[in-house]
Amino acid sequence: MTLSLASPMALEAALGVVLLVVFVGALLARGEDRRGLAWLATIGVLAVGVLSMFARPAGPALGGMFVQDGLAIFAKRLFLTATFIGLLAGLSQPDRAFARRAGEYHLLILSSLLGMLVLASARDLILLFLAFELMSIPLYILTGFLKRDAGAVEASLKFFLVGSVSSAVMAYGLSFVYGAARTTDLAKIAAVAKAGDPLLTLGLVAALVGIAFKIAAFPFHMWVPDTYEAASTPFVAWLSVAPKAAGFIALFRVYFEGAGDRAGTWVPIAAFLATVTMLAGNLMALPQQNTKRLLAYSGIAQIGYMLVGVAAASASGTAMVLFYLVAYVFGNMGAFLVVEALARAEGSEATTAFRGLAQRSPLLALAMLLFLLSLGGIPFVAGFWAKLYVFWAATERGLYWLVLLGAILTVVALFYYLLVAKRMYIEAPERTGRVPVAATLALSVALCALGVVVLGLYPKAVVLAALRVASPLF
Amino acid sequence: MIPFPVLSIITWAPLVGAVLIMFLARHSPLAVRLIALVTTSVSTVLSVFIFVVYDREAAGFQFYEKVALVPPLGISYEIAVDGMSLLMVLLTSVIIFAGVFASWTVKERSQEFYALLLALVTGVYGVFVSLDLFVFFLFYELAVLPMYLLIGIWGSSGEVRPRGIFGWAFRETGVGTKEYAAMKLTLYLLFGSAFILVGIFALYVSAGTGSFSFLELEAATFDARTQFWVFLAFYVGFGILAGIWPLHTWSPDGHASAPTAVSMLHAGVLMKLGAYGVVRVGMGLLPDAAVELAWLVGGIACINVVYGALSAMAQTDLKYVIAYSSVSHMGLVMLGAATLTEAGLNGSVFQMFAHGVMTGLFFALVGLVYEKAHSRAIFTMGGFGRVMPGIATAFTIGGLSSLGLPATSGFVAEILTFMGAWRSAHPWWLVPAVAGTFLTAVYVLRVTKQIFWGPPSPHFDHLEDARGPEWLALVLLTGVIVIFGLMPAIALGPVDTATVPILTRMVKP
Amino acid sequence: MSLGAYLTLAAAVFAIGLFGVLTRRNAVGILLGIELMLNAVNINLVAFARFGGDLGGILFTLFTIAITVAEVAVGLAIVIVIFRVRRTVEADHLDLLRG
Amino acid sequence: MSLRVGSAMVALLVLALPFAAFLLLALVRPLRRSAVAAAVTSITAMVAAVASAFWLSWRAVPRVLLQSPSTTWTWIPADGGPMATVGVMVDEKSMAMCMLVTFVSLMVQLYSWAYLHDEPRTSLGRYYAYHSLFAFSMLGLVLAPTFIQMFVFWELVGLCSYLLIGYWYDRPSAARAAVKAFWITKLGDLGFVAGIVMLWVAAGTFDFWDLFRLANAGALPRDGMPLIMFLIYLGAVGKSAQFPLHVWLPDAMEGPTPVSALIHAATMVTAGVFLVTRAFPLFLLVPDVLTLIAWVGAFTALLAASMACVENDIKRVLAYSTVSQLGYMMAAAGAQSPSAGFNHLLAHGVFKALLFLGAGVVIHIFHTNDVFRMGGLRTQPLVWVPFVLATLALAGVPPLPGFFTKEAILGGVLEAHLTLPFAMLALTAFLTAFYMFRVVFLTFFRPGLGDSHAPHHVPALMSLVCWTLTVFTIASGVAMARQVLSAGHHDDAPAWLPAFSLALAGGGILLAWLMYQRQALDPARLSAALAPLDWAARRRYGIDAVFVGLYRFALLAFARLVGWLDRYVVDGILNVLSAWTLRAGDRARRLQSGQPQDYVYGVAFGVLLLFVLAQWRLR
Repeated sequence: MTLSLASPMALEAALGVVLLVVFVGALLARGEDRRGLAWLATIGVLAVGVLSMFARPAGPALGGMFVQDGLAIFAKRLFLTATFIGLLAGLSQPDRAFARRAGEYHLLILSSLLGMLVLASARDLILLFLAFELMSIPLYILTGFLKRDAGAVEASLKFFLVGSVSSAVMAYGLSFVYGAARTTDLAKIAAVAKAGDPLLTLGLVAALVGIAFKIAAFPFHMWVPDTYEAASTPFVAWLSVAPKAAGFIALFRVYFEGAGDRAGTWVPIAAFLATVTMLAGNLMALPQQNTKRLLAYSGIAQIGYMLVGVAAASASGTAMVLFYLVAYVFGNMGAFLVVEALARAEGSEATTAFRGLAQRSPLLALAMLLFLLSLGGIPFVAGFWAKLYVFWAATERGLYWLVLLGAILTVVALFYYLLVAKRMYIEAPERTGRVPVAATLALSVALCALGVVVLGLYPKAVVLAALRVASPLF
Repeated sequence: MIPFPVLSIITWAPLVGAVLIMFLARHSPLAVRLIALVTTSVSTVLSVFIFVVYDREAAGFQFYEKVALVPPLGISYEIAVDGMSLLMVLLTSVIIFAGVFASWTVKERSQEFYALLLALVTGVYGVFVSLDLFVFFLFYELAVLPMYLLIGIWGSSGEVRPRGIFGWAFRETGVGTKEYAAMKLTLYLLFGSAFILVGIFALYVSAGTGSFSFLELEAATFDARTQFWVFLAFYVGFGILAGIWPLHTWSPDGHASAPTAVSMLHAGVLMKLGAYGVVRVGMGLLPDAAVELAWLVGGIACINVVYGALSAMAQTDLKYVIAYSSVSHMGLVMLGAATLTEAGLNGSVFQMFAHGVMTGLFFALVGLVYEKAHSRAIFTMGGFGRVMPGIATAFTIGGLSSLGLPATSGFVAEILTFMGAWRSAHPWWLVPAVAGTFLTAVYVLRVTKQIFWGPPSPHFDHLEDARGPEWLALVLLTGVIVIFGLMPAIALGPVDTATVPILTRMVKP
Repeated sequence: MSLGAYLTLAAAVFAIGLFGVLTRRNAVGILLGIELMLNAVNINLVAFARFGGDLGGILFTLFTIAITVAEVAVGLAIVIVIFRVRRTVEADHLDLLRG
Repeated sequence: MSLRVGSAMVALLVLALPFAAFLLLALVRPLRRSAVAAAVTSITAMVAAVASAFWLSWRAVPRVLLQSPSTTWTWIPADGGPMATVGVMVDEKSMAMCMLVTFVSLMVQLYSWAYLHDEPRTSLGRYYAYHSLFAFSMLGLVLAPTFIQMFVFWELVGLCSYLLIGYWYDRPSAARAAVKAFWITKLGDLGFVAGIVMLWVAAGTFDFWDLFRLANAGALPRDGMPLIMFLIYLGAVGKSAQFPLHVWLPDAMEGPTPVSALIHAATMVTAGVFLVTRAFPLFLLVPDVLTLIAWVGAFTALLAASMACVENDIKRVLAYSTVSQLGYMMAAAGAQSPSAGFNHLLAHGVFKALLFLGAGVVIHIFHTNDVFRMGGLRTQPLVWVPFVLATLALAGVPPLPGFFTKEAILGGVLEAHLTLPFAMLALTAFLTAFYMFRVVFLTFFRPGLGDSHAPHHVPALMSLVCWTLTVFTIASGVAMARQVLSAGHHDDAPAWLPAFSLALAGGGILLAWLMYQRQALDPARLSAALAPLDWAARRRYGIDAVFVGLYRFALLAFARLVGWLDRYVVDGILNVLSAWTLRAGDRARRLQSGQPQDYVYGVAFGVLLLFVLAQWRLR
């Protein structure tokens, strides 16, 4: 297989090369500080990312198992961007473990990323499941990467437990899907599904569990807060967006692609999941004192909003979820990275660490404010359009009650976002002097801020792109 | 007919000012104020200009501008003014222009203060001029949000003792502090905007014209059920901002805690924005529902009038008195609108203007008194008239306007509202409306007497009258009150051209 | 034996596995439960493949087995690490993170 | 009398002059701060106004019938024609009032210059500014061609009264009186405004002339009118201090004496009477309301007179007599002879102003209002003659104006077969003579404090003003006398009426003389004889107490209740909701127990949920 961009698997291949290089590097590398590998991986991902910008839809490969359509490319660009920002932010982590074991850390992330890329293109149950696991398993390890840290390993066990159980349920479900459809080709399955075979439906419902776990919809979300709190922040920032995006892509592939009007059958379940997820996420976030935990719950709520778009079960709905994912990548990662910056300076992840940040380093505070507003869905930053568009798609479905509920819960969400804003802007700083921020971290935060603002002022391009890639699904 | 996009300039000039302040005027308070002054005067001058050149014969929407933003979704930046919004734009200009002077003495972090204030103003202008419901909503949010920081940072905390059967709840929410007030105001208004958003979407979807343009939606007709629910949504959403009972409780706390200029702008203009929304969007787009639900709007408005006045009478904190008086007067505004008569609707719009200026003046004065006496407790004050005659005079004029004394703009608004009320389908509305003016007379004169008359209070010494820039604010506002009271025609002429079409759509055969 | 029988068997195994996961206190026991659940999937797939006359299922099974192994390996690794740090593998002692 | 109209432009000039003066004083600070300049500005304007007012009525021309005497401009525009108009209506009534108002204003402004000479110069500017504003407003009221304009100026004169009563605003009593006056009159005005609004809805116009035409054509809805006219009458009740809203007028004496003379005797308080006279064609449609007006008027007259008998404060005595005379005028209007009431209004305007200004002189001398601490001014005719003449006029002694006008009123009331009101008014006439001469004897002729400190210096300006008014009083009286004699007995009232009213006056004077000059009768004995009445009268029949009680224990208490409800219940519910939300969050996070297996339970539960949902919805 040549590495020409025309070939559908070009990106995967390229990433594979990066993976290989890092692997070899890891074998050869000596000494305590192996950050070189980190740089290598980061640049590699950047390169692949740049490459992805030139990727064009191409015909199916591996006998239709693998397809490089618009959706796939859109998703892959998203994954690569998120990963690049995550790695960039991770470069300057103070903990020596990251310096010494940079090789394995990045190998794991890269392989998980590879899983995502494949998942985005998978058009076959087997490949889908394979990619899904390829994406998931490294995450368990990465969560417990700091293996001396009691919290981290505990979190990784919880993550692993919930993850493997739900993927077991998923696989069980998939087996029924296969049984009912007599094939593993998603296109054929969709065709069968139109007939509405109960066994198939049952299987699909069971398979939903795995995805629901991945995107952390209530009640499959319980691993999220603990994992986010305990794992290293740059990794969490990445974890909080990339795998979730992948989960949604899988969702669209399995449940919507080719389903046509039949997609409507999923409205009740999606609406239900959206409702409970929004409720749970927003309510549980209210009493949080630890910023990462707060963001974890708020992230769950965000997923709820995306599910509102899913509940629309329409091309526009799908597109709006895609847009939401983009906005979410920048907003959420940005927020986590600011927390990281502050945690490095103050040694605290509590919301109180934000006291008077506006006076100490106004730009950092401004960035955080932007991210919070974006998450809260306030005009002129990305999140506003995201929420708006999913609500809009839902109204086209006639789900007014859901939209109203979501909009009202936004107010609840703003309560805790504004509490952080209050700490930054209204309360007086506990100590003076600006917060030191490592260059790479600063750069990644700036990238996120840029994304949030640009999308907020000019969402048109991305929206149109999303609509373009989503429409063929239906 | 005008070679340059005058409305856009009016709308965006303050925001430009905000940006300039953020970047150019670091650590130079004077520069901050000058930039603010210049940019707001640009808007003010231009809005006076358009008020003059607005073609009363042609009427309708003028100074039209349109730029497509997101064509596939039918969103476009479409702005214009008709007689109603014309007056509102003028009001905004007057208030912010005076507000800049009134808050001349803000000390800490004045750079951020003015930047946020100006951003807010752009939002307000935008709401009044935009014809595209979506852009309308954007500006609406922009007008609501900076409030949180403005109150949270520069506000002042009062003390409210958590008592009564719900005392525990007050203890948990931390009532009384400025943070509480800021959070309450922001969240309450955003809660309202949730309803507005849903309403707008419902209209968009059920109209099926694929456009958010007010003009196109106006052409569309909606079935009774849609109209009913959407109107209700708008009424709740905008009504919260307009301070309708019982959704008004954000306003006393918010206005009492906010810094002077913010109270001026919020009570003076933003509350009008709610009423304006109900009239323009609610009644303008959903005539049948407006007729159907007039009883509700008017009934609640009556409660507002009397209830607000009585609550104001019960207050001992000067700012709370003014805040509650706004609740009462907003009742009159809504009542006038609910009468669905020419007189009433004109009265309502005129009241928006009159009360805007009047309450702006009040908050400016309260700010001055507070700044000089460092107290808002009415019953510790007394005899201030001797040392601050200027403030006393302005306060009296404002008070007279609020109790609807002729030769002030308040009277014209009230008499029109009365006329509308008695002519409407519910003549009994006249009773609470008239009673409200008496109650207003009682609490306003009581407060005036307590603060400015009588022997000088022992609690205060070396007080002084208004100074320098503060005078400009007072003179400007009192002048507007009296001029529009003597010659209401200059405002009512254009307003009438805007309200009559709305009414004709409602009583269509 | 009919397809139904296989499916029933698989369901039973799956249920037993889930039961194990939920009830075992020892982390290793929980891992075994997971192993069972995944194997129930394999039974299903093979049965469907056999009766459907389609080799895709067999292929699927192979991958599933591989994945199962990987998962359990990772699981065990985590358990070992935990034992190093916390000197216990009792699930209900692992509640540092909560709320 | 022949109907004549004057030129609108001149009327506007009359209106404009004092307004210009007010604007100058209000806007030009230095002018306001220097007393002389302020006084000169205001007085010059008034002189010009007087001139043009008299010119106006001199050059008035007979009116072409069926043609409106009013000239109007749009004030509130509307789609189909103006909604409200303003302008001037110059007919007999308005011209007469113009002359009265401008003339008395001028007199009072001159008088004030001497009277308030010890005031701080800076605040005199304020005083004259208020005066000019008042003159403007009062003229606007009397010239009003529409109800709405009348209401506008109606409120403005109320404002001026409020400001001038509170001229010494740092006196608590003055502040209280000012606010009280405003509130009480406002109560009546509520009725007024509601009434004209209803009338507008019923008739579609505020314009008097149009309304009269509609009334004559019987085009006004019969059923609505009684309520409407009653509400409008309420405005008059407040302004003209009719029972039960008369309580503000005595307290209004807290203002400077010249102010009392101008506003609370001669002009503003008569606005109510003027209103009824002006709108009489409309009141004719509702005879019941007219009867009510007559009864209330007569009762007010008697009530006030009785309170005047026990009052020791000279200004308050005059205030009660004003209330009582206003009752007379109202009674006349109620008895369908408004012209009698109107003539009494004009005559009373002059001599009551004179009485107040005279009282001002004695207060200037004795620095007290208490009649029992005055006396012994017999030697100074310059001081007492004007006062006594005015008193005779008020008591109704020919050939002074009061005699004729009162007699006309009594005649009218009798003619309308309102027997009991007639009786009350007759008794009032008697009491009036009594309490006025009580004051006269106590103040001037009783040997007392006056003798001790020899000839009192009275500023020339003050005497001059008093004498001018005296001349006018006599002149008008003589004029009326000649008119009566020439016209023979002017109306068909019973022939015994003049003698009767003269007897009443004489009786009152005689009683006062016996009691306070000859000391033949001991006042204490009399009051003992009428103990309960005396007791009640001294306590103002508890009417003030009722108002205070309503204000304190009904209004303020209720307001406090509402305030409490708003803060602790309406807002409380909101806070409860938010508190509940916070608590719900706290509850919900307990789900996150931290036990790994609970998380798996979560998953299992979720699976179950999904399947149930699927079974339920996916069919």
